[in-house]
Amino acid sequence: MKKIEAIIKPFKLEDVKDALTALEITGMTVTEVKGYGRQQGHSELYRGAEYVVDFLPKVKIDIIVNDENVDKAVKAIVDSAKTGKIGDGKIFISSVEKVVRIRTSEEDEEAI
Amino acid sequence: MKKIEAIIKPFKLEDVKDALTALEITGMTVTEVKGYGRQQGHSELYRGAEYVVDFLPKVKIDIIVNDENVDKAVKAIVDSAKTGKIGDGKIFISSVEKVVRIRTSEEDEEAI
Amino acid sequence: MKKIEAIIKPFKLEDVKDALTALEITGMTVTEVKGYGRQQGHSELYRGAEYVVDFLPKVKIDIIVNDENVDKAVKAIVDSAKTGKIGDGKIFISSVEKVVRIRTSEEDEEAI
Amino acid sequence: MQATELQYVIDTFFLIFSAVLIIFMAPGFSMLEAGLVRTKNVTAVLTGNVLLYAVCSFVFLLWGYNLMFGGSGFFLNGVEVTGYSAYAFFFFQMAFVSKTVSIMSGGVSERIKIVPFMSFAILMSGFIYPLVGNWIWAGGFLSDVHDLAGSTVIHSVGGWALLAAILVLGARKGKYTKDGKIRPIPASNIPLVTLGGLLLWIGWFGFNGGSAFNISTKDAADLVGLIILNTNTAGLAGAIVATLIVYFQYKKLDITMILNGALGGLVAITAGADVVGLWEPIVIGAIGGALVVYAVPFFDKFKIDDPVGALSVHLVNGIWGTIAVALFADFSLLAQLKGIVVVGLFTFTISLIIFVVIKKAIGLRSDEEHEYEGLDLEECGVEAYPEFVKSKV
Amino acid sequence: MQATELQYVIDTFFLIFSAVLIIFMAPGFSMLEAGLVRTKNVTAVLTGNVLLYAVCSFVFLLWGYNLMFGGSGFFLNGVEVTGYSAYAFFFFQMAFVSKTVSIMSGGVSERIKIVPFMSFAILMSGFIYPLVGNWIWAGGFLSDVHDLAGSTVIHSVGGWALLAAILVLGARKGKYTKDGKIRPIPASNIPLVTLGGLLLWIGWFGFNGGSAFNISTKDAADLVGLIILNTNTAGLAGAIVATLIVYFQYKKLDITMILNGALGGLVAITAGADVVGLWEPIVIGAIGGALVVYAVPFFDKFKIDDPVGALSVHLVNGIWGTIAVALFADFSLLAQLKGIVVVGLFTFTISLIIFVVIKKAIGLRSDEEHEYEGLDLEECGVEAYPEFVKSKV
Amino acid sequence: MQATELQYVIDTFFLIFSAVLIIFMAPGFSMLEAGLVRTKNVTAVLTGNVLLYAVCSFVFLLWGYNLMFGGSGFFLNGVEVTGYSAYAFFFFQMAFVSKTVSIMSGGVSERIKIVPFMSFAILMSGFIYPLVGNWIWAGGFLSDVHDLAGSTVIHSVGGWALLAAILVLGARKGKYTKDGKIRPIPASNIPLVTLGGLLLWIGWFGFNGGSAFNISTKDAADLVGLIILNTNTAGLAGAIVATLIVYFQYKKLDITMILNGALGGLVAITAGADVVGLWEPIVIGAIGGALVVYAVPFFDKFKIDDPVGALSVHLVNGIWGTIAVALFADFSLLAQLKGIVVVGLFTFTISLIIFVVIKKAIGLRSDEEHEYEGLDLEECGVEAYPEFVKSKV
Ligand SMILES: Nc1ncnc2c1ncn2[C@@H]1O[C@H](COP(=O)(O)OP(=O)(O)O)[C@@H](O)[C@H]1O
Ligand SMILES: Nc1ncnc2c1ncn2[C@@H]1O[C@H](COP(=O)(O)OP(=O)(O)O)[C@@H](O)[C@H]1O
Ligand SMILES: Nc1ncnc2c1ncn2[C@@H]1O[C@H](COP(=O)(O)OP(=O)(O)O)[C@@H](O)[C@H]1O
Repeated sequence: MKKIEAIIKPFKLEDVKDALTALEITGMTVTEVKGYGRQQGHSELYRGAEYVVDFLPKVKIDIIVNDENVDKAVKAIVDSAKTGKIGDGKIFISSVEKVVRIRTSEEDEEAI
Repeated sequence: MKKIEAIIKPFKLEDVKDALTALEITGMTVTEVKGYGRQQGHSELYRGAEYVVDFLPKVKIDIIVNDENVDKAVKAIVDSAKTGKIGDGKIFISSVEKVVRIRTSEEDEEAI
Repeated sequence: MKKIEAIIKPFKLEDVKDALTALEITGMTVTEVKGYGRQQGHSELYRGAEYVVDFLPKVKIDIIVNDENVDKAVKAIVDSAKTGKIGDGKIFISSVEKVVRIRTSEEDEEAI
Repeated sequence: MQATELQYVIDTFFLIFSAVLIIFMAPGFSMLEAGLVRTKNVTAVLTGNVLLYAVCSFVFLLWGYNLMFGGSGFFLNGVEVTGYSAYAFFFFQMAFVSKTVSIMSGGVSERIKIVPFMSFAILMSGFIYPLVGNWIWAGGFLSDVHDLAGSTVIHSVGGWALLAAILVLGARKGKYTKDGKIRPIPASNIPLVTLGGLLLWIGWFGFNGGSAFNISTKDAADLVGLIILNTNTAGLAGAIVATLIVYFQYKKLDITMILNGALGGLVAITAGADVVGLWEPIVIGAIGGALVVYAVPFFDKFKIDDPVGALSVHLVNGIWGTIAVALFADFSLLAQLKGIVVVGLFTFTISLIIFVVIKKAIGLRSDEEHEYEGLDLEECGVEAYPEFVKSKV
Repeated sequence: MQATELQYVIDTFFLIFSAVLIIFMAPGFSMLEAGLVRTKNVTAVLTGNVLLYAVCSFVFLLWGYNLMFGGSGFFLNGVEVTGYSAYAFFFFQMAFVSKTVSIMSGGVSERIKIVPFMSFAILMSGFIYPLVGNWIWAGGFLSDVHDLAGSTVIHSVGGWALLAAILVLGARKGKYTKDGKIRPIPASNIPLVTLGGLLLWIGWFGFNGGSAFNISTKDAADLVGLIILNTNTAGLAGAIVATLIVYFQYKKLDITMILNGALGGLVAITAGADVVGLWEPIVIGAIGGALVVYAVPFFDKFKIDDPVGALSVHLVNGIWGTIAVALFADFSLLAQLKGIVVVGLFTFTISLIIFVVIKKAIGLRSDEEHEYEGLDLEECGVEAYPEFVKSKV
Repeated sequence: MQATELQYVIDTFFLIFSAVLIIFMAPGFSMLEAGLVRTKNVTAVLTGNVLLYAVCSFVFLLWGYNLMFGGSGFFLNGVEVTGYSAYAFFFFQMAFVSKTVSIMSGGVSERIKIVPFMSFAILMSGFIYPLVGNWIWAGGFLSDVHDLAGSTVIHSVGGWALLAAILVLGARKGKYTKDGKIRPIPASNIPLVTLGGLLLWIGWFGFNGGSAFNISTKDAADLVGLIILNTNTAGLAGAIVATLIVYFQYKKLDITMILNGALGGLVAITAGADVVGLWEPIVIGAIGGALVVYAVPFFDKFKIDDPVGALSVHLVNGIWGTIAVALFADFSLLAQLKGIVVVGLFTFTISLIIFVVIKKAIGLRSDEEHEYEGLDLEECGVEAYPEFVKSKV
């Protein structure tokens, strides 16, 4: 099983969710984060002085999937989250050793 | 060393903390997240129209533990977080290669 | 590629960011978290009664780096986040199998 | 034109001014309570407050006022008013009524269902309050009780009914742990608490000042000035004493207690602001503030769970204020005590009965699960701050 | 001293009192709208509201008032005022003007650029509103329309202009999905919505009460009392009816709808609060509240995207209130209808033209990208709640 | 009944009305400052504001008023008041006093400890302010300074004391970087800032209007009308000019600056609202607004860290407003300048001494660590928005 962490632009969350649901990947956990990267921060004003805000609002989606689903999930995320503009975000994939569903104590593939 | 990520219902946080503390696992990091899964979202009203909120409030607990503590930690979480109702959450376990305590620069087992 | 998760005191965020930027590590994702550990929670008042708040505000920084950058990144974080007082935080390192940049579909080292 | 006509005009204007100040207590209570409860119950508390204002005022318009002031039929019929506009007098009286129930709404918050609570509110503003008001303020059998603006008629009545409600409702889940300890549940939004507290304070100038009913002679104007000044003084003293007590105990300045102390002082002076000099309100308010600080843990000890401290502010100080009139001015302690006891027994008993009946009939308390999730979703379907990702489309 | 001099004094004081109450509607509208829009647009909405007050009042001071009341030149020149201070009369009238545009600012929120909107605000407060006001209130050709405090002059005018604005602007991105469904976009901050709604309600007492213009005789005082009482009653009825309709449909108590219902009732009674008895406002307000509940989905059906329900509250009930005068009091239905139609046609047409011209000339709507990110960053450079990590240095 | 008795009544009522409006500035300052500071210091700022109101008003009641108006002993003893109720006059004066210190509380926020600050507040409201007030307003040696409602007596006094406080306190950690750059620390909650700004604006009508002290003749009523109108006009002009300056520089509409501009205009007109015509307040307010925009970076340049811009609003415009009286009306520039200089020297020097003494004696500034964590925890033990997980039990 793999963990896919996708950092995306917040307004793409709904689209990504729909794209994943279409693949019958219906479990995910979402976190509000701030990102720092190539995308330049915007400048804000405060009482007549300008300053730059480095950290931009992003959303992180964690999805645990079976190995065979990784590629299509990644493709779905890329397709649905892409705007083509800098700051679209990243996807990180790592290994998960075990999964447990709290309600039933089911494990691994059954628990996803 | 393993990382245990447990996604639970928010009101169970205190119970889970107590269960882990009882095992002398006294380090953890908690994040507010939103979850999407089998548990149906609730419907809300807005100016006289109903709509469904898909993402439900959850809490994610990250715990890094020594390998020998994994099983009892997972058991403690399952026991304390279970309500038996859909949406109780999941536990994901993965490998951690190195741990550093910032204050002392201690590493690995000593740093947990 | 490795994922470095650093849990630090919130007011050190700017310093850590600067230290990493100095290493030309210019991508990171930040999450607001609450930590529980050896550092004692503070007591708060509510309508004339005292109680202890266990969970303390922390910031989690996720950085994906190439293997050769791990050590210097960790060192930079330790140096810039240390106050020497309990509760300075931890760093966890784990393996990442794949990275994708959503905008370009570049992968792995190119995508970081 | 006769001077009396101008007096009529001025007093009418003054009543309108006072009533408007009192109505600022509607946002006052709303913000105070919305700030004191947990985020998951904020919408429910706000909805309750707005509905209270609507429902109680409406009931009072239809028949409550009539009942209280011995009219006949409905609306303003048959209530005799002289010296100022009957409409203004009604408007002023109406501004009072929803306060009696607003007092309660914080105390029962985070677990009561709104519809049953509104049922009680109808009975409260349509019967209980008008009856008590009649006895003390409209020539009834407790007319010898001196209660300028309602330490007893408003605050104790609201307080006794709240006590009954809490006894029937029980404490919030998790407030008292299995091993009998108290778990403080902190306020979710301190700026709202502060805003609410200050708006209430301002509203009190209309509450007490307006209860002089006229300002149109030199003496009356002086009296109104004195009342408003004294009202403020008692609030100051309550705030300062609450500050000091908590500070000497914990070396912290606890804003929720400071504001509650101020409100305690304000409740305490409400019965007698017109019959004391300038220094008495300092003592009355100071004791009021101290009472709040000690009453809050007292009620908690008996597992009487009052999320906003309404019992300590309104019930305890409603009683204290009514007694203080006899201690600091030339009024019969016996009469004051009789008022306190009769009104207390009546209000508490009848409220208890009503709440038990409502509980049996349609249920009073939210399901455990809804309580965990917060009442906002179940009762209102509206979260107070629903956004997860701020910039989400 | 003559009694008339005291009357002059009292009426001046009364106008000032009323004007100040009306100005509470500035924070009222600000908080209501800030609570109803998404966090990413909160600063823009607040900035719009504050600027509206500044710009419209200023324009009205420079020439709008003069135009409306047939003066000559600028400032207060040549406007004849008797019976109270000309300054107070101006101040009272000025308090009205920015409300006409405040009505709009919620409806166009989350997508309009502030500078073009302010351009419209100048024309509105400098020409459109003064003209309509002149026709109905200052002896113009619609003088036989009875409109106490502006169901038509204020609320419909604001509403018609808003309708024109929304038609030119279009809906917010994502409000209506490709397959034609409506996506509700919930309010971001319910305590602010409640605070705003209640402040507006309070402001209304000045709005309608002050429109009696004098209080200094017994009859006048009674009339003011009646107006304020009736105003409140219609608000109560609107709130209660909106509560009930939504409750019977969804078993939930929807606070945003309850407050909108109250405001609907208040708008509806604004034309005729002085010419009806005590029960009529119940009917007028109740219908007002119901109209709001049904008008909200109605406008959505036609993809007329009004984020705060301003059309339903102000336009629909502005019309209803103006008609109600003829139904419940002895006024010509024809005259009222003529007023509604003439003012509607004029305001809508001219607003539509102005908005189209502004759109061509300098653009009206924010870029799609800025709309996604929220207007706060692009328009104001200031986020409403910018902190990410609360305790960050 | 004599007409003079009715005049007495009306003026008393008017003073009460004005005082109540002024007291709305307590929530006004509270919300403004709570919105402008970082979340971690919000409770401390609110606690400071509430305590200020309590402590300063109390000190003023005990002896400050007496000192200011040449009474004897304590309370209201020996202060002669004619023409309206002595209680109302006191109440009005009391409403002023805490404002002088409220002005400061934003400027010293995010690093001052509350208890030492309250010690200063006692001296300020018990001695410094009453002395200055006495010199200018109660027949003292600066009686020829024309200062209607306190551009100097209130705003400059607060401003000078604040300047002294900031010099002794130093800047917030992190405000100026090691390499001498300025790090803006943005406001945490813009709706609160806006609410606070607008409440202050409304309070100003009582501040300036009430300072006419009577309304009960035709001339007096006209004067009050003029004052209130002019007050508002200067606020409008200040807001508009601040808007334009920032807009032409950054193409953004900066709400915190717009509101500060409005407040700057309001401070500037406070000395002379009664002695100028209708267009002068436009100029006075416009210059006031511009001064704020340029003063903010000016103070920052000298590393005088004023988190809310209070020096720019109150000190700079307090001076400007006092000068403006001589420029736009027939008053001696010399007298005005003498007032400015004497009051400035006196207040600044004595405040500096007091703050230095307090610092040595009990400490003034929070520990570095507590400053990082926020003062809320150390000073109050209460977080402003403590909830982490919204739906946590
Ligand atoms: N090395 C990294 N480690 C962790 N997160 C990263 C890293 N690089 C980028 N990110 C995240 O991805 C987001 C987008 O990256 P950015 O460089 O701005 O643009 P792009 O996605 O177009 O490459 C950042 O805001 C940050 O949240
Ligand atoms: N595949 C997944 N990847 C990541 N998180 C998941 C996944 N499936 C479920 N979750 C998380 O677990 C929570 C509970 O899952 P759900 O399917 O609703 O019920 P249950 O826990 O009873 O299986 C979800 O709200 C989500 O946060
Ligand atoms: N075993 C653990 N798993 C996850 N997070 C941990 C663990 N131990 C500590 N932490 C995180 O690190 C923070 C600091 O740890 P703490 O024990 O308080 O002090 P120190 O960093 O000095 O060891 C905690 O608040 C928590 O967020």
